[in-house]
Amino acid sequence: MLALAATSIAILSVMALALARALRADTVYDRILGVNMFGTKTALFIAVMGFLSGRPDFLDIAIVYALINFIGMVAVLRFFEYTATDDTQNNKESS
Amino acid sequence: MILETLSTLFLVLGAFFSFTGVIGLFKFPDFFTRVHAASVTDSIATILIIFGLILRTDFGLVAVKLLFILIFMLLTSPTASHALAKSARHGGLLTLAETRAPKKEDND
Amino acid sequence: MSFIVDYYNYWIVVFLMMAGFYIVISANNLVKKIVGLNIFQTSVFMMYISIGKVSGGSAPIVAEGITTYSNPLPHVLILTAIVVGVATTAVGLALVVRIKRAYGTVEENEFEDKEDLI
Amino acid sequence: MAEFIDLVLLGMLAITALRVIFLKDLFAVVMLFGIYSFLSALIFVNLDAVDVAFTEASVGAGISTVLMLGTLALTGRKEKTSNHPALLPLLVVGVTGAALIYGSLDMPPFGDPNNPAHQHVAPRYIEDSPQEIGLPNMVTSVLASYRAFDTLGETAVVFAAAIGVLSLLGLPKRDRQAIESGLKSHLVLRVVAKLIIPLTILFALYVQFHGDYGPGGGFQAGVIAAAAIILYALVLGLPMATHVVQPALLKTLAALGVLIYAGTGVANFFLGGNFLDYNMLASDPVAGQHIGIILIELGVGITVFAAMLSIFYAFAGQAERTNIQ
Repeated sequence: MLALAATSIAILSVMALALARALRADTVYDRILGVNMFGTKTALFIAVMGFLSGRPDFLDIAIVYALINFIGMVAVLRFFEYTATDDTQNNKESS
Repeated sequence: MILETLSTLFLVLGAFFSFTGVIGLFKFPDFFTRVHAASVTDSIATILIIFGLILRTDFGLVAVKLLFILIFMLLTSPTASHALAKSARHGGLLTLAETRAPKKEDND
Repeated sequence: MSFIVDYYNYWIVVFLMMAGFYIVISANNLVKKIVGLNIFQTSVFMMYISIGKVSGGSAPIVAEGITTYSNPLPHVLILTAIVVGVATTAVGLALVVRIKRAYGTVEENEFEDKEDLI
Repeated sequence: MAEFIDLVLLGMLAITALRVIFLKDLFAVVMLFGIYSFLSALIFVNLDAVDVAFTEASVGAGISTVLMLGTLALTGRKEKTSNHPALLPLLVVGVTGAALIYGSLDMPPFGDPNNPAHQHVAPRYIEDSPQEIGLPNMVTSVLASYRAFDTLGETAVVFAAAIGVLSLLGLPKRDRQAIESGLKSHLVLRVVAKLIIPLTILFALYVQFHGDYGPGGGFQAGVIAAAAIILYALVLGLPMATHVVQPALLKTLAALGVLIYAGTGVANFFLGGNFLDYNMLASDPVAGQHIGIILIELGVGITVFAAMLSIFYAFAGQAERTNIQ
């Protein structure tokens, strides 16, 4: 139980760091990388959380997470191919 | 008892590798090394954590679902990283060595 | 401490709601307005689900050895609301696409000037 | 532990929302909105609303993000800086927020079992529905049986929204010529996507029919099945996808789903029951309820699948058309 709690806190902090990366990234690609990492870690977090709360039969949600994360990535890449002309510069974002 | 110890070991290792991955995301100098850090540790952390969880089940439906998640993530996560790196390369992003060659590094 | 735990969810809901509201009334770009509307909407979902939670309860799916369940009614309301929310978002985005085609812009202050053209 | 996770996740959610306000790059805004949806789904899991989390993860994070990206491809990704001052909106938001915070202090404390919300009909749903309906998942029982009328309305709204989008944007024509589009250069992606799509459709069927026992049901299954076809369209190009699932078929399916739902209700009239009261569908009321729920979940699944996919087709068709011109 302690190991599960420790793991969940560790994954939570990794998620927070990935989120920080996605929130303040220099290039769009870094942002996508952060978002992707956030997605995969979230799926793992749900799996661990299911065991932590003693009801591990909700793993379906983790599968959906992994799936939608992938589709989101593909959609983003497709968006890049589509708008390839105005995307050659690594745009620095001004907040 | 042995299973639980083994599972704890796996979970802790998995958490450790997740951490190294996210630190790499901040510390590595250019985008391609950052992709490397993120994707490699993502895979190993997924394998370790899912196996750690499987050892805590009674090897029934829950274990099968976990295996399904594992297969799914092992298929999609590296593919996504690969496609992203390729897309970045096509989009004209340079590695650190290439940016250094013409002028001094300006990446952070 | 217990005071914070008791009301923290509601405060975050209010914060999110105001963040969404602010985007809707201050942003010029219609796509961003729709994002703001979605943030507002999610805050309402969060509110309902927070109300439905019972401390120490579990997900409302019958399982052995569990006696306290959270309230299933808000879950039902929000589940359908999410799908309807996305459907209406799609209609909104479709309107944005049509506005772009009719006026050539999606910035609110720009197409107000062009109103007499159509 | 759950409270701590709740605290951290809600904090992350608030920071993400705050960041969305100040970003000018709409593409980044949409990405952050995807994170926002994922985070809120995670919070729903933590607050025991697994069915809601399921829906939010698939619908909110998946379909909305794809649709918003499609819109951005058509309208441009940079928000122009506005020059009028933001003081008045800030004032309005501040005053409203303060009033709401003041109002929230009168709310019953979070998670207290004695809250009024848990006293009204919830105890009946929790205690009686497993016997009356015979399903472990109370959310499905309430959704498809006790509040079936409500759900019929929601399904009709989804159907109407699809009609609205189609009348605004129109469905793409099915043509055999322009087969080569999509992510041409990404060979690995194409291979893996082909591997993933059948698994996804299988998973959608599992969600559809396992929704009575675990989290899931028609809404989620329809969206996941639509997501599989959307993935196909994204990777291999829209013409290929319209070749597999034809737009004309989708129109029929969207109407068919609502028809199945309402037809199940009307069938009860002829068997001597009330509208959407499934007790008469079999000799045993519990078995009747079970049949009725499976039928209407099927109707919901078909409508949601067809509606979501035709909405995506409409947006993708627009993008494709602008690309050719």
